[in-house]
Amino acid sequence: MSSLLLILLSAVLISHFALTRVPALRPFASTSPFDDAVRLAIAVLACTSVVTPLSYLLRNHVLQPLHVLYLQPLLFVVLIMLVAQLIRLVVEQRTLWAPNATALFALLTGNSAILGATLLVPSRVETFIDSIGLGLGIGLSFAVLLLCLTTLEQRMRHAAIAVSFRGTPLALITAGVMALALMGFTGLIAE
Amino acid sequence: MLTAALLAAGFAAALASVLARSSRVVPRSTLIERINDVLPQTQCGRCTFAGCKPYATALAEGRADINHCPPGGDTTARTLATLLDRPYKPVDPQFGITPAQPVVAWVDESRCIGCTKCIQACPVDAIVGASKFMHTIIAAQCTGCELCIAPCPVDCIELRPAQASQLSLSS
Amino acid sequence: MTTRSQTRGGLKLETHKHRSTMRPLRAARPAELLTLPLDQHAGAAARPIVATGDLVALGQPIAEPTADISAWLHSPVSGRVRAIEPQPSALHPDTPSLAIVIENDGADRTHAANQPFDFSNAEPAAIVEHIARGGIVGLGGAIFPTAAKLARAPAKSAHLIVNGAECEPWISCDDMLMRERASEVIAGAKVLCRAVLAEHCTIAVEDDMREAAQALREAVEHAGGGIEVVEVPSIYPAGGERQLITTLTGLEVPSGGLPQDIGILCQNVGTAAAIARWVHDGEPLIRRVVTITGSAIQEPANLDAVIGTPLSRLIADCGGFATEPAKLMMGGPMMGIALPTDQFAVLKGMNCVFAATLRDIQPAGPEMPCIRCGSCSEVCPAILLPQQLHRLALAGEVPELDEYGLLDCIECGCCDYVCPSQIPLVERFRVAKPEVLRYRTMRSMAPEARAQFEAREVRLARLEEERRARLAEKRRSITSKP
Amino acid sequence: MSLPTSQPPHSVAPNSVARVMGIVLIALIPAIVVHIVFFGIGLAVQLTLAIATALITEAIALHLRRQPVRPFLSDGSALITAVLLAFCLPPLAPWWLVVSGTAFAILLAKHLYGGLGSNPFNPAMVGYVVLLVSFPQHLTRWLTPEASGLHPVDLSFVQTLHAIFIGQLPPELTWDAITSPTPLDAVRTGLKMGLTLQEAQAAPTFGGLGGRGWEWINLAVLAGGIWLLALKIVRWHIPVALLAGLAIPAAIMHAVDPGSYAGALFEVTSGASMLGAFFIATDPVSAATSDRGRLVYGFGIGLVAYIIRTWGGYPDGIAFGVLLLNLAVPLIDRYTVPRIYGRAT
Repeated sequence: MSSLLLILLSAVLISHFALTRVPALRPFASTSPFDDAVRLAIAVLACTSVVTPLSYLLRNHVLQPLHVLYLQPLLFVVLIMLVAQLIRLVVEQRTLWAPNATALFALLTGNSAILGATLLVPSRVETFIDSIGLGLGIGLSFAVLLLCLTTLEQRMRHAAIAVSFRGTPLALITAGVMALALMGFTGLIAE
Repeated sequence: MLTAALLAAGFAAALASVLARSSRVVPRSTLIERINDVLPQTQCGRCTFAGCKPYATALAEGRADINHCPPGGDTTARTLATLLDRPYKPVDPQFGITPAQPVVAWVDESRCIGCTKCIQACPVDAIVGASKFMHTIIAAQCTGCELCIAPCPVDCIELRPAQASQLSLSS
Repeated sequence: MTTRSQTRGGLKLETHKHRSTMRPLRAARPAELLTLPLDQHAGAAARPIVATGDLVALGQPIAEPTADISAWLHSPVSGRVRAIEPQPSALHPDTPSLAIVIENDGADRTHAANQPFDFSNAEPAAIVEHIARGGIVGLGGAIFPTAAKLARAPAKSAHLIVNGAECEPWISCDDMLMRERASEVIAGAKVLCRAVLAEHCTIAVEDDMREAAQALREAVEHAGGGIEVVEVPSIYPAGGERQLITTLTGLEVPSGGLPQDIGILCQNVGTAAAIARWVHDGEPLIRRVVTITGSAIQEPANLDAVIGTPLSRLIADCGGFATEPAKLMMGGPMMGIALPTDQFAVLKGMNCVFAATLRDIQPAGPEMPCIRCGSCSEVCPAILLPQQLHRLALAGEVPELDEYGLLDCIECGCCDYVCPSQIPLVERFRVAKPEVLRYRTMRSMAPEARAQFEAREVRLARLEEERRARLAEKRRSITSKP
Repeated sequence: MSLPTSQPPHSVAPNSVARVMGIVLIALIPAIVVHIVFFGIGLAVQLTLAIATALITEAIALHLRRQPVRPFLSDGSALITAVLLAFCLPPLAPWWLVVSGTAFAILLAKHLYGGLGSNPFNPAMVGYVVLLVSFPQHLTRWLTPEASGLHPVDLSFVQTLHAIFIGQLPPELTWDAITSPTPLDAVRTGLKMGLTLQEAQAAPTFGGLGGRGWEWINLAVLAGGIWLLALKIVRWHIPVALLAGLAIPAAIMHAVDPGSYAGALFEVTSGASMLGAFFIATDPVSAATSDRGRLVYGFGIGLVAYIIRTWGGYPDGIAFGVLLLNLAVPLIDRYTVPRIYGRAT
């Protein structure tokens, strides 16, 4: 369970930084960070719910029979890049979202939650339906955590926080407290 | 071993084709368009650019900073800061002061000589009149950009607070 | 049209009205010098039509309206115009405004032109125009020129609500007016019904105003019925126009809109009485009932005061100050305007002079940070979230302030009243409102201004193109000649 | 005569943050007394330690942040954090546990985020979770309740001080002898070992409802909570929603399989349910701020707590539930804005 929490938290933290702190990596540019976070969350949800089942099929019906399981990480990354590219094409049509395509593509491929989901499939899941469930689950929990962190940061922008802690230091501490809160779920699913 | 190589090559080819097909970069215009939506459209030129759209283009290309727009005031500077992910800076007084409440220009009809200079200067065609005829300003369309005050030879245009009825109360 | 079963929020406040309602309504002694500010009504200030030194009769118009939302001003006494100069005004105690000062000669010569007006078969438009000439403005506190409001009233099947629900503590001028001059209120209501062709009319009083309700019901029978007297729960601010409309009809006045958008016209009982006196007796709005109350006053009472009389005269009529007041206010403790001295004059909008000691009011303590307890959002009659509005106002987030409904705040003060951190919320909202108003104006004007600008760019380019084409044509015609 | 001309309203209700926090503290007294009756004087020592640390840390933090020390120190918010944290720890826990937990809570969870009014997480819960995750074994040393018929623990005051400050028990007692699992823990381990619910609850530590000592403490907390509701210091939305969040899933699961899932009443009257519902989750600063938001917030805490209690690794999930929902409060606030007067949506 804690490995699942770990990949989720790191993905949320990096995506949050990309959204609010690294101009080059901002996947969308709208007037409020919350809208960016919603669009990125939707993109990641779409990506995981597509990639995880595909990776399950790829693994069980292609790699296993051909005994090339060692290719799994490489092909999964390529698979993710493919799906990320498709999502990028779909998102580009919606000029309302005004995507910064390259940043979106980079964020989707580099997102540890998506790659983590595919690599966790073998140890977590027996049937195809379960893999869809895992993909959706990870995508949804990523979305909720990202939205929570973004709105929390928006609210903290005007608090009387010590100057040396404003911005990134406090975001890291908040992520620490989030990790503490999520520790409650350890042991929920057998490790 | 052979199957692995074939498999990897197949995947790489699929990826390459998809990547190639979508290599065109999204035109930057959408960013200019979105900046222009935020600006107050008074076309007053106080930001040293010829209007809101030129200022938006300069912002998109990074040639201008976000605190050049007095009519937009604090709100526009804050929204631009979020949009372009730059630190928020209040409006720089050298470009002008945000008026306490919305103002409109007003022609003193007893002194107007009908020279149409202000009509040519008005960026939003809010002044009605013809040469040698009386001029007047449509209060509802005047954005208070003060561009008509300078060209007037007899200096008969002054600024007045906008009437409550002209302000749109309903959202 | 949105409906809500019953109004929400509001405060059950101790009314403190008994001290000023136990004495009968009586006229105040006229003063020697009367000060009449020209901006004592909502909208544009009036323009004087008399000069210094002119002789004026009682009720003679001395200032005319300068816009459709403006009002006439009449001389409350006969005498001579002493001066037209900036004088302090209770509406904005720290910035004096132009006022007409009249010396009272005590002769009370009335202005001949003021004649009773037979409204029963007059056209509604004529009635509205006549009401305008009487200088009648809303006496509930908004001081909005009544004629301008009637002109905007719904064309057909209007529902007239006469507002007698005096919900602010300490103020009892409407209560005494209804008890002792119920017939005037009913007569005024009849004129208003005729002026807007109202289908039905309701007079609202608070459920703890027993005598007033009784007097009104008798006056209605006497005047031939047709008006319903309704008692509303006495929860502050039940008398607010929007809250009263929702309590009576269940309809909600649309945000940013006016009551006539849902076919309702709301007028104060004092306004109705003033209209009756103007239509039946030919007396314009030159005097009104003012409550002089507070434990700093010797004998609190309700006085029928002439507009322009200095407050010191009214307080002297009530036995002067018993002790030094902690605060002197025009209006009640919740929405009243604090006055530095008692040298201000009675205005059309002055319903109460409240000289409060520390036994009457509990000033706010030291301010602490907001702890998001939500007590303010529970009592807010406009169903807003004052704690979020306060956080956004401090942060200067104007677009979000508009989204959270800052312009729907009626500044009733309930949130300040219950705030454990004693934060001056209403004061901060009042400071932030112009910013939100400018943001709304900017956003509503931007598309049109942009379209005009782009159309002009296209036109200039086209003209430039034509000019260049003509030039090229001319050059070609010159060069091609042998 | 020149009178003050401040802005309206000129009169407000006599109220202050110190009054609100003071009433909450008074409401906690019955629970503290019952706790001492059942588990000995240990809690009193823990409370003094926690309160002392809280006040000192608060004073230091305020000084460092160059804020006026007097008003903030006397507003009582630090006291509530200290009392709640001390209440959640075992009475004979070592002194440095409660001191470090309180200091951590006040410094990091409150002042780092901007002091009173802007701390997104409930300071007491942050402190408790840090201790729970860092020193799990210390937090399971709960004592056997007084009237449970088992060999009750009646350490004298001096012996209690010894246990807390030196960690040394009187010679004839050992830590395992005097400690016993809380009812919640007992039920969980019992069910894990395949016992049916009835067998797991047959142990002597179980009284009528939620466990011999604990049910009385929860009832005392409930009494304090109802008093707070009566005084309108706390509104019913969070407590009712939280208890519903615990009771509804418990009732469903109990109906589905009575043998292996505890009933609703047991869940509600055991562990920190009542304390969480009326005192911890209702901390106004870290809770949602509109009525609808509070219902979602409370129900969320109850649900998460139930999931952790039933399938999670820790005996009581209230602390984790509070932290998780504190995280989601800005998001909940954004989507639960009440319909403004005169607006359609």
